[in-house]
Amino acid sequence: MIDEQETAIGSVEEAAPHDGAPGAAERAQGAAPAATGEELPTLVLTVEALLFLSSDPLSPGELADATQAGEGAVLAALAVLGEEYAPGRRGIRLRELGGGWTLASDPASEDSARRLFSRPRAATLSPAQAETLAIVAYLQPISRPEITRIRGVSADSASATLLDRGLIEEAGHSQFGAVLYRTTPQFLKLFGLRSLDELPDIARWDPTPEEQAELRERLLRAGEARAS
Amino acid sequence: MIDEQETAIGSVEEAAPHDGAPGAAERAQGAAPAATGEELPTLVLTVEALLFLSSDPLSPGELADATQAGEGAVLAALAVLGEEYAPGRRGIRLRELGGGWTLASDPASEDSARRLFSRPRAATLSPAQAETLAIVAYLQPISRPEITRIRGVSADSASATLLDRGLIEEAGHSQFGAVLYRTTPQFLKLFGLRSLDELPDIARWDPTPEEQAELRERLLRAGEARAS
Amino acid sequence: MSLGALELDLDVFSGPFDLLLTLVLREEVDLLELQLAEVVLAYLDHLEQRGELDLETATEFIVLIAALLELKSRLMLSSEEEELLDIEPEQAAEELLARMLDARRYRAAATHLGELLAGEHGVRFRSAPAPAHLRRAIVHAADGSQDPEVLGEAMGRLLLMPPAINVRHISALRVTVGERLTHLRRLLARGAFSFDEAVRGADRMTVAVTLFALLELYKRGEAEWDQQESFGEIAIHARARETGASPVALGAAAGGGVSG
Repeated sequence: MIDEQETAIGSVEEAAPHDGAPGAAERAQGAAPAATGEELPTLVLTVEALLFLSSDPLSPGELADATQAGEGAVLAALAVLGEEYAPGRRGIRLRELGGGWTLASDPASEDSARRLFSRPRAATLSPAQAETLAIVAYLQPISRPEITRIRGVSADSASATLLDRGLIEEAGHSQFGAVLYRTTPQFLKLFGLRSLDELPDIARWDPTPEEQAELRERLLRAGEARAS
Repeated sequence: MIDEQETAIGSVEEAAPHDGAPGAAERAQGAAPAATGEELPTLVLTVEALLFLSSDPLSPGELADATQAGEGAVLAALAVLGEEYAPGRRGIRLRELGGGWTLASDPASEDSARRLFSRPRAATLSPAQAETLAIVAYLQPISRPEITRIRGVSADSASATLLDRGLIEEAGHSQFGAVLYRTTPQFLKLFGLRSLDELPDIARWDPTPEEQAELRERLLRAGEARAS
Repeated sequence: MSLGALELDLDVFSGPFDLLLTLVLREEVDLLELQLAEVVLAYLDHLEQRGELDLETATEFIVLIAALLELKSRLMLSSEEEELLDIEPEQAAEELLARMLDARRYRAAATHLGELLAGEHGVRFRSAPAPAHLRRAIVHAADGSQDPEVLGEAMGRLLLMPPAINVRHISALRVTVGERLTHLRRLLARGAFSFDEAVRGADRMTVAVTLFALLELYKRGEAEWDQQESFGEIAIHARARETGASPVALGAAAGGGVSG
């Protein structure tokens, strides 16, 4: 597969020098200037090309370094692209994910994409995996024993799967030598998050004081029953 | 190649009438002066998304199967895209290669792309990637099912990343039809090895050196024990 | 017949029993949702259809289903139940409450993540190798940047046999009086010893079986013992056959010597 790709790109390279004239001709002959609309500034085109080439989201800083433009200019270019790729306008969308910008397919094409690529998109998470991921996302960096303590069940196989799927990664060791985990940029990307700050406050899922009081009452009664 | 492209577009013009509404709508839009706000027909958006997602060129037949549209309609959609991606209009180009269509970055962005890709990246391998790469390096050629058996967990995402990073590549098929993997010359360079013979001797990390069984067999045994 | 032939059709799972076990151990099937009684019934049906009872398979089934039951009961209680028994009810309740709140929060957060992921359904990213001519530049920049030792280490990790799943407390049923007899005789051959030494590190079932074995040795006249006070140490020594003296008297004498 790689070989084909290389050959293909090789031939493109060779063809490239000839491109100039026909391209211009095409532009002149092809669509009337009005339809083409304004030409996009070079920086916008370059940023678009870089986003297309990179499989990871690119930060404005990275784009600025690569294009040797200022970050302000890059942000302006991204804004122009944002309009070009406004939802519904193209089959591709511009998304801000995981601390950078990336191109992604419009979900409207999913049925066709599934027919074309036999490999399904990332599978859903099992409850154990989702719970483990939630604990890592909120408490990172966190060690496996800690995850186990919170879940009350071993998180070994769930964390192994999450590691394998690139949603979490190792982040050094705790003072007791246990491996620590954190979420990856891939996690943000797949879950449509710009950054971890977009996760809602965990307190949002706290039970009401009344519920807590009732729970405590029930537990106390159970405890006394057992102690007696 | 450009000629071919033009031919294709020409034939699309012919095909367009069969296409009915979308083609007509498109032409009507083409006449509209404003560049912004024009809506491309759904089929064009879907074809664009598929071309974006695929790393290999797609033939009109493949696109027609995936979108469940007629080949004429697909050719018309490609023609519209050909205009959208006319040289100089975008940072991405639509190219016809070996009977298929593919999106590629505009050569004008090459210098920036080079800077982007040569930036020092946090290139460390995740444990899953290191394991998968080690298995391929020591046992090549080896099939994905076998890698999975040795690891005891799926190696799909890890091997996809390694393929993506050009560290491993496909090397034909096993007698059972599974894709085989081997390491690439790039792998050797990245690890500073002159040949595979220079891979470190496993004896240093071998937990049970007294055992005499073949490496592959022992890995499979340990993997199965892990998975069970 | 092996357990692999046992096909299940349950609410949460349908397929072979072996696979169910694997999925449970990998947490892909939630044990809490699994009605183990259904599994047992399916097994009994299976036996009935077969019309024969293979003892070995039946034993295997009982051990496995017992392990599942125990696992499930632990899930339903709390993993550190023993600790909780030692503290005051109020404290235990607070501790449990804190844990339940935590578990509840993260379960809700997990649901939220599930929704986020579902919301991204159909969003795909392009994943293609960088074009060859660009890749060449990358390779050059990164030449020799990776340490091959990483690969050796990874192989070492993969060669490591995982510890066997610990079902010692369940398979303890397999400890036989015969085995414990052999064990005690071996100790006796070396001289006097205490019961604690004979069962050091053993589980409760083994301790019980060892006690039976000791009674058996006494009955056969091979050993005798002495215990100074209830719950005190039990000193065991070989019976001096030739003398035929009263076991109690001899025991008391020897006990003094051993108790140090």
